[in-house]
Amino acid sequence: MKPVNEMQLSFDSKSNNESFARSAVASFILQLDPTIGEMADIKTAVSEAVTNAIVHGYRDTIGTIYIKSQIFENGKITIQIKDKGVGIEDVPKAMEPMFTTAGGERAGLGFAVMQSFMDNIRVVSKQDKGTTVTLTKYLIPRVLSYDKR
Amino acid sequence: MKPVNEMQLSFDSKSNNESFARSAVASFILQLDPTIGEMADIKTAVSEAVTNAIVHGYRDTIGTIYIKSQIFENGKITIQIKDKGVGIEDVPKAMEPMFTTAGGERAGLGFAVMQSFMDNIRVVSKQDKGTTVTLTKYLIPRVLSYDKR
Amino acid sequence: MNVQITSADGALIALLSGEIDHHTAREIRKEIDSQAEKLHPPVLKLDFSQVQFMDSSGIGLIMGRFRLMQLLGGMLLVINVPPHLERIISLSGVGALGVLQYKGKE
Amino acid sequence: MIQNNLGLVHACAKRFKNKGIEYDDLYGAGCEGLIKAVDRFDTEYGVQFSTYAVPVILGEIKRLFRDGGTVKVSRSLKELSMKISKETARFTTEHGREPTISELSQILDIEPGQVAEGVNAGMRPMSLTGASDDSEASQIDIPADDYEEKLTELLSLRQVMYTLSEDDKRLINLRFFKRKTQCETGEILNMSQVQVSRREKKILVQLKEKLTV
Ligand SMILES: Nc1ncnc2c1ncn2[C@@H]1O[C@H](COP(=O)(O)OP(=O)(O)OP(=O)(O)O)[C@@H](O)[C@H]1O
Ligand SMILES: Nc1ncnc2c1ncn2[C@@H]1O[C@H](COP(=O)(O)OP(=O)(O)OP(=O)(O)O)[C@@H](O)[C@H]1O
Ligand SMILES: [Mg+2]
Ligand SMILES: [Mg+2]
Repeated sequence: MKPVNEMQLSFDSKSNNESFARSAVASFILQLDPTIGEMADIKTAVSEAVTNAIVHGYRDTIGTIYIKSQIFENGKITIQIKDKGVGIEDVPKAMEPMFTTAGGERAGLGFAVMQSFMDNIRVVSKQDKGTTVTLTKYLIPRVLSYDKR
Repeated sequence: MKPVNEMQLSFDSKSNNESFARSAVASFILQLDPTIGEMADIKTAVSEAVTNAIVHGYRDTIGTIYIKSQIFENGKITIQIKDKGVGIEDVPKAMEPMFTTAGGERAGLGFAVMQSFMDNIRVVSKQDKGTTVTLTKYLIPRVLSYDKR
Repeated sequence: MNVQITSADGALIALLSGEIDHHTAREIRKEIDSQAEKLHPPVLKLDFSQVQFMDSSGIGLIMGRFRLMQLLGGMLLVINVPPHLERIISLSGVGALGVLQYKGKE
Repeated sequence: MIQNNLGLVHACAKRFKNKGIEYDDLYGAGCEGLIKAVDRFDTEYGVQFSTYAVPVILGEIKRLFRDGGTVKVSRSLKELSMKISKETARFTTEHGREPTISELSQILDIEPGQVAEGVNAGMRPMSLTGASDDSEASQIDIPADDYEEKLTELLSLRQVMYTLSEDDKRLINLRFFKRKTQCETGEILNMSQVQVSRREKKILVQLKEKLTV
């Protein structure tokens, strides 16, 4: 299926860009007229993925984070969060709730939250190449008035 | 001078992305703690440039619009809005207030608004190659909390 | 919807709201014009009190309605311009068309 | 079993602090989730208890946000933006300047990002000079030699502008749209300040005549 609308975003892996990334995705999604609950779900999940890219992916360095979001006619939304950082050694293990490589400071709940708040999550990672997290959500379908030009 | 923060954005030249583009830029400059008025000025100018890219640059086609924004330490902000559309034949003339090639519902005020609401505007255009508008504004420097990681 | 149209004392009143840009102006224009062309009101009032944001597309909207009302032999009034829109309105010079009217006197 | 895993609930609930729901409520919902998880868990699933329980706990907490979360964002933004414009006007009257986003965020007790989303750009405060609910004048009236008025007249004369010569158009453009002084304009156009002044007057008269026709 071809998306009816698409945007791409990239920014430095600085923690003051977390809220920017969230808001930017939110304003893109706004054209689907979501409910407060749906929007909160999406913002929460995006936040987790972006934080992971900053904290784990790029660790003590500053790299670029890439976000791509697509909207489909049936109300499906995908949001891809990509970094070119260290990558994840064992993805299934990393996705287990309470698993963290960051020791005491982190709870290891990020992936569990993404899973719980979105309809689908796909993680592709390669060591030293980076990580791509794709989040999918189906909003309650509603009449869209897309610009056909 | 090197920017302290930077973001890039691209999206389809569909008119329902106009509000997304200005909101995204607004949430990026949030870290400079702008006043309500400064924020409104920037949103208005961005809206003009994006609309021009949609209406004039890509006319009856759908292309991609690119935005790049940078923040500098002294409170300077630049926002670049780029299209790969038809380009402008005579830039000085196009920038004259009340000049429009669209007639009808267009006032020919877009560039005048950008000039008036921002501190500087630079337009580079080449026929059949596209147009890049660079907007600059100096915000009153306020305490910034940049992430130094 | 960014416009609500009512009529009172023979005048057609369009209450605009939200953000007026090139995207939303199109719908607003269609809505107003179809009503105005149907009813031929002596006065068309554009009420800006609920408008939060507007770029030059809003100015185009005003100028276009001015022209339409001239054509229909009526008059256009722009009412309740909130303070945050004063700058762009005055920059546009539509004031010289004699269409601006403030709250107090109507 | 429940006792041993209250830490899980705490970790999950902590995650959603400061999102508009009291910690106690988050914790309470999390506990309900934990109880459900304990009831349903079977060691034969072949996974650790925490792996099974966390999603159930998060699911319960998430429902808190769902309740009352069926209102459209667009509607709540509208309400927020009204609040912001009110607060902006009040602040401006009180302090004689516009508030910054962070000031509004403190006053309204919401995140700066949300303020920005609610602002929708337009919320400029009342101008301090011109009263907002001014009732004397029905038409906007500006002193004759005011720059703004000249601009106003000029712009409305769109078609008339096109009748000017290219040189005159440039002069008007520099003076009234670029806000250059007569001296600066003279320099650019290779004229003296006096010439600029004279020419400008002539053009304005000419424009006015065309306007009144
Ligand atoms: N983008 C990434 N690049 C490299 N490693 C990652 C990335 N995202 C996650 N990981 C790894 O997966 C683990 C689990 O991530 P998760 O978000 O679930 O927990 P956490 O980030 O450790 O803790 P929390 O999210 O609760 O603060 C991380 O500890 C890290 O080792
Ligand atoms: N990105 C662009 N690509 C091609 N032509 C452009 C572009 N931007 C502006 N122009 C040209 O410059 C002219 C002036 O632009 P300006 O924004 O000032 O007025 P307008 O778009 O015609 O009207 P308004 O902005 O008031 O609705 C346009 O009519 C168009 O011919
Ligand atoms: Mg995490
Ligand atoms: Mg324009």
